[in-house]
Amino acid sequence: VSSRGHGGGEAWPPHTACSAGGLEVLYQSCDPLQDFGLSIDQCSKHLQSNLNIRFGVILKEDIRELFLDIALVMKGSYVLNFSYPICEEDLPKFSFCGRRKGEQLFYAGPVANLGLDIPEGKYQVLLKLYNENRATVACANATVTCS
Amino acid sequence: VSSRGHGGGEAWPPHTACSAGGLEVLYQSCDPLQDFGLSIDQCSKHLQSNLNIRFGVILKEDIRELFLDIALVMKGSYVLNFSYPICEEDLPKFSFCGRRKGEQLFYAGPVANLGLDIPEGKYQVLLKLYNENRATVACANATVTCS
Amino acid sequence: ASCEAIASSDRMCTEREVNRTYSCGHLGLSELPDTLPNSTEVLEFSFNFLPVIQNTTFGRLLNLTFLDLTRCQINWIREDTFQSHHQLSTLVLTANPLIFLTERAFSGPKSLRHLSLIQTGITSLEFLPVHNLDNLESLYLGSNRISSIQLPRDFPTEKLQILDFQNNAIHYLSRDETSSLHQATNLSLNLNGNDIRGIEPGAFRSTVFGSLNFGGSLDVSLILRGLQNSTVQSLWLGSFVDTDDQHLSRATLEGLCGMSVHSLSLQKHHFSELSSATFQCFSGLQELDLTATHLAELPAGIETMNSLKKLVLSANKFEDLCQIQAANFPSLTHLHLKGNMKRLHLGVGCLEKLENLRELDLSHNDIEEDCCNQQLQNLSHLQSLNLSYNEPLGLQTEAFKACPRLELLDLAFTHLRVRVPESPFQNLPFLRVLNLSHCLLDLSNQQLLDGLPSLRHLNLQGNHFADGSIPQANPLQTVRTLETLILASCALSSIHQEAFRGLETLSHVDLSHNSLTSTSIEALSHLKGIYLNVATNSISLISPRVLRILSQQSTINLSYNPLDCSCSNIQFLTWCKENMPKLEDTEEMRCATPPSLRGARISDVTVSCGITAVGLFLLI
Amino acid sequence: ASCEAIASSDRMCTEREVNRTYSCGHLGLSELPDTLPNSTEVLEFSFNFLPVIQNTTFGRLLNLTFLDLTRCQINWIREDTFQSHHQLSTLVLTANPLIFLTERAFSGPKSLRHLSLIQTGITSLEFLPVHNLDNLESLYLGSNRISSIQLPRDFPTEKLQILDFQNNAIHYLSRDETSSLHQATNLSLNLNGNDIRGIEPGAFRSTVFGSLNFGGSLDVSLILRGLQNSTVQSLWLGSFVDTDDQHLSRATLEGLCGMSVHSLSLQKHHFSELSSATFQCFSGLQELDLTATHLAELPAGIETMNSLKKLVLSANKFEDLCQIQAANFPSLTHLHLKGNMKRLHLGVGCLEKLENLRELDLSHNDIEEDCCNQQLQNLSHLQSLNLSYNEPLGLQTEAFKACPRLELLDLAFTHLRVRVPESPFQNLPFLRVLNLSHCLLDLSNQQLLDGLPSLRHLNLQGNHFADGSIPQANPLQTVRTLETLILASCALSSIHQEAFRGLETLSHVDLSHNSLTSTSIEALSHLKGIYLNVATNSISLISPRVLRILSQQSTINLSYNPLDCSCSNIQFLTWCKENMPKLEDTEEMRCATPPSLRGARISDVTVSCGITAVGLFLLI
Ligand SMILES: [Cu+2]
Repeated sequence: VSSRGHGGGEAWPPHTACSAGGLEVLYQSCDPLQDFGLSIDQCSKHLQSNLNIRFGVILKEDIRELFLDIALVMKGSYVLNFSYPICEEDLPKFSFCGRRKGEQLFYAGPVANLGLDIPEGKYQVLLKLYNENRATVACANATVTCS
Repeated sequence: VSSRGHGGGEAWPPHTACSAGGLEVLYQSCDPLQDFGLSIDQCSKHLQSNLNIRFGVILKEDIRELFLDIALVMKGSYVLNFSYPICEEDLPKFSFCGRRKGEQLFYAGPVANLGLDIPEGKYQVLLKLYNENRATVACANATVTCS
Repeated sequence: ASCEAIASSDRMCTEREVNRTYSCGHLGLSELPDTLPNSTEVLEFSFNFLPVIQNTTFGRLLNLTFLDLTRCQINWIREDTFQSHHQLSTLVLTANPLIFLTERAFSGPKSLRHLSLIQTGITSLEFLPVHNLDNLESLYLGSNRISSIQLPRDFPTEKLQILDFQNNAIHYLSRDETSSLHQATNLSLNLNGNDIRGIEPGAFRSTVFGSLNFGGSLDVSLILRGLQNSTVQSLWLGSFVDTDDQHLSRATLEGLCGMSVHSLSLQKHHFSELSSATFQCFSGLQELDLTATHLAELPAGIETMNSLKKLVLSANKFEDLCQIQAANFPSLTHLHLKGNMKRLHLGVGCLEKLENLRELDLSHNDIEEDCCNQQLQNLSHLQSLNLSYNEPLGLQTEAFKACPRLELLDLAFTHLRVRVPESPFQNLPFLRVLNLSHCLLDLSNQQLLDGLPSLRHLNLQGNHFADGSIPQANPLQTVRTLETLILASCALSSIHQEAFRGLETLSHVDLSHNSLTSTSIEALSHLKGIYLNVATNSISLISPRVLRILSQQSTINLSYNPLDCSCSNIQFLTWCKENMPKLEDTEEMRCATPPSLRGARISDVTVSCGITAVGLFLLI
Repeated sequence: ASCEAIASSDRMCTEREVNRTYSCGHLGLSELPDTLPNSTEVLEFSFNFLPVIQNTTFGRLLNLTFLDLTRCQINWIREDTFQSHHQLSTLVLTANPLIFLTERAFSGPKSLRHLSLIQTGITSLEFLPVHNLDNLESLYLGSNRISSIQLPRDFPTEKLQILDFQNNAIHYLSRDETSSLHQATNLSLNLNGNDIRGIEPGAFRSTVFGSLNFGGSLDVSLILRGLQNSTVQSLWLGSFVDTDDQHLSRATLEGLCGMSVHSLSLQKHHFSELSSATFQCFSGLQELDLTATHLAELPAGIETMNSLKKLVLSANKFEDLCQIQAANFPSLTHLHLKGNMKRLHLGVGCLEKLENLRELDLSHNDIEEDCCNQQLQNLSHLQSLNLSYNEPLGLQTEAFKACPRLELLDLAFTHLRVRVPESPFQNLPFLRVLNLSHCLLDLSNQQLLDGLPSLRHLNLQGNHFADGSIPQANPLQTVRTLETLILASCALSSIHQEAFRGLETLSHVDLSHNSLTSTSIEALSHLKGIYLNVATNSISLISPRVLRILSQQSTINLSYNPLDCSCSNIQFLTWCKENMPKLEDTEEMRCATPPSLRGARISDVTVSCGITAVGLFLLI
């Protein structure tokens, strides 16, 4: 449904995940089929170790297993690639692990985080959530501006 | 939504509410905007006093108060008119009383009933559920055949 | 009010109030119709199709105060959607499958006061944005999958008056969760249909509620223990046909001693081992509702309810009114006992201790006896008496003399057997409202309504006059103070021109569902500016004389009459066209003759009776 | 498999298996495309728009066995919808807003075995029809608003194997409710995400479960008490990051004594007052999962787990492997300890009591030491060892001599420091699988893979050969039994023609993500019928000689290569057209040259190099 009326070529609109404390995070879904919702609480360039997010999406795929790949790009080149397992067969970290294709997923709660100060600058972050078959669950291009 | 693709003039399809034990109850929604679902358990011409039904509908209106009018027609003339209050301000009989316009309502449970044997024959029953403003919540033409 | 339709790609919104209020429900719209004026303030746009709403969706309706978007398939609300709607005060989003709400989803309105998020798939209150809800007064969250009432951090509760969690999955209330509610004063919290299984001790300590609804919860004693040290204006602990009820005992209700409750309902529960001790903790109550609690009698000697003001004992199974042991409740001002499951006998003087009683409702009780002075002994302050929907009552002269201060008397659908030639209602100097609808009265009795010097409102619906006619001499002539007169469904075929002569203050006359022709309207020739309902009669032609009488009234309902649309009636038809705003239910003002125009709406007919007298034409 | 597109009003279903399996998801379809063949058996039709389904909707697909209608906006399923689908075995209705299901909604199929009604708005199991579900094996009811697991009277449970209530509002389990499950033998019951607050004593007496999942429930001891006298193959009582965990003590776990459990998971809880007594009721267990239970050590002297076969201790915070007190578990065959939160020191002989150990997983543990004979002392029966994702390991000659029966060795992403010229893997006569991907190995060492006479599967992904080239003499020549060889991402630019000469049994070769041109493929000329992946290389022109080699293989992936689409490559292009079924990922086989065809799919290019040699044309 979310894709209804969204003709192929059109991009999803950019959203603000957070904007405060010298930190602005904008994102845009790069999944051609759907948009998703994200907001980050306690937005600040001094990232707290206890970071809470809100995240809402329709699952296009089962998520018996779910992984998050993060790539940090600065001035056009990859600075950091990071892969984080969220749901694994033998370690389903979150209560939503095991949800099925079609279900609505809303998560509000903590995310693992290093608790660091973000250096000033503008970063591109590519995020991709995918399942055990490497099928995309959500995908985002984010711009992080720290001033 | 339920009315989408349902062009004005078309009638809703007839449904079977129950068919067993010498009793058949067919019904058809007479609300131009929507259909509804109904089934009667323990279908029998010897109506038990403990009759259970299942009923599903989208509420077009608030039901702070809800009334059921039943008219029994035989050979074209009214035999019986009966009005039964379901939700009243000072006596909300059912747990769904107070639900709001737009909500989905599914009820499975007992209905007040006289516990009688239905005489053989074919009856037309007109049922109308309406709220405190006499706005129709559901409406049905039913045919009861007892053999 | 008239209803003008405005078209939009062949789907029509309905105008409820010019330039202000529009209904566009159930039209399958996927955008705002161009024909809706920019000035629209109240918009009902439910049951349409708007998967994404954004600033362009309602952008031009800058004056919106009320927006109902029930079941519009809304998945996404973009953050700028209501950016320009500074006046928006009520937003209804019921039954939309919302995927996510951004922090700024409700930014824009200067004072958003009422928000409905019923059945939007919410699983956690963290779904709610916090931004720009500082003025929120009502928040409806029913029929979601919420399991904790804990509001998000910083959620503004200062102005919150209604918080409705009906029909969610809340089963436990902890102190942490309830602490966010302490700032709201006099909150109405609705937890109906949540089957509460546990409350942390102290969760409601020192909290003041306007109302608390725990309807359908299985364990009344658990709720009461959980409410220790709280103050609740109105506490609803009832059960339903489709939920389990509980056997209430003295122990179950002990928790009431540790809290302050003004009004309590225990609808549909059972009492076990009922005795005066059951009510030991009821002394603080002002109002008690024991509807359908399977009571056959109340114990005598209850000493804790000396100050109870209102008692509701409806839908129980008393046999005799004395079984309510009225002496237990000497301060009662309101007693409601209706819909008793057995035929109720009124007895003699069963209520005589209720000297302060103002309102008594004994309707729907199958009462069949000679009434009412013996039964209502000592109720000298009674102002309102409802005996409607009972079996035949026999009435003597001055049948209500015991209650000289009666202002309202309702006898609707109760067959009255007036056993004397004089009026049974005589000497009720303060009676203002008398409902005698469907009482099978003999209306030829000229004295029927004697002695009612203050009567304003008289309902005689469903009673029949002899020969279907109101003669010049009739019982109405004696009630000269009447303002509202209902004579609907009285099988009338004519009214004498002088029948209402003495009634100078009438402002509302309902003559609908009779067989009257237009000449009967002449009986109203002395009245001006009234509301007149003559729907469903036999009015066909309307003479210039009658038209003059209609012209001087304020609102007229002429629907469902066999109106003539030939040139014989041209003056009336022309008048209609010019007086649409004054006419009610014009949709159903239709032509019966000539055959070519049968069924056509008066509003669709074009008048054209020149010298050539060709007739009238239907204009589609 | 190839992917042919079939068109339907400009929306395309994807053919997965000719005439049998089709995917039509996310196409906004409101009816079945005409192009779907009547023979379709498996239909994925999710994320479309079908508010009402009835017998005409899928009527002509009489052979349907699997139908996925996830999120199709289905409100109504008419009673004759599946009347002609006798073969239908799986029906997925996830995320449809069903208003009502008639008693006969699922009639038709002779054996409907799997039914998903996840997130369909169900509030009560009475919503389920009973008719024609006698063969039901799996019933998925997750993410609804169900508060009681009581199935409707007469609901057939004889064949039920999976009953999934994930993420509902079930908080209490009574004997009445569970009694309907007694007929199902070996049921898997999933109550994950239901926060169970109460279980009636005896509710599960004498019930045998295949698996029971109470994940996210707050009170482990309550669950265990509720399960008295039951038999459970696999019991999952874990917690999550986003749900509260519990402090487990000896008392909490006492309930285990009264039931029979084969396998238990307590993921993410805490232990308080951990001692050998904590485990007093664990004697019946065969498998125990203590993943992420914040353990720094296990107590010594646990006597109740003598017969435990499998122990999972992943994601804890041991410092030293000896802290797991392996002597407590003398019968262990499987030990998994991966993702330790601290750097794990392997110690010396910490596992020496585990003589029966078959499988050991120590991956993701930050291990950094010289390995492995001392550490793995006495594990002479070990068959599977996982040391992947650790820090640099130093390896001596015959580094795994302590485990002579190893069949699988995984060292992926662990930097290996081979300290001797001989092979550290020598003398592993049973080793079948060796994963050395991303180990930063020196592949010029000819002896690296000596002494592995049974090796079938070798992964060298991400390791680099000197000069980006595999010479004729290379360590692969010694492993002549290889079937699968992964050389992806090895920065290869060439392979000597004779590099794989001795490898006659290869059946799967992955050379993707290198910089190879087509000539390197000549190294495979002696192989037939293999799967060959050369995706993401630098292959442009393919000579007739190489084409002959490709022709003799069974599946080839050539995607993401800069293919030349000029007439120089005409033979290859023609071959492609004729061999589509053999080619993998043809969507991404695109032209790089000539510039006019850059980016075009090979499958869209039309070959036309006659005498006039005009070139190739893009066919849309
Ligand atoms: Cu829809």
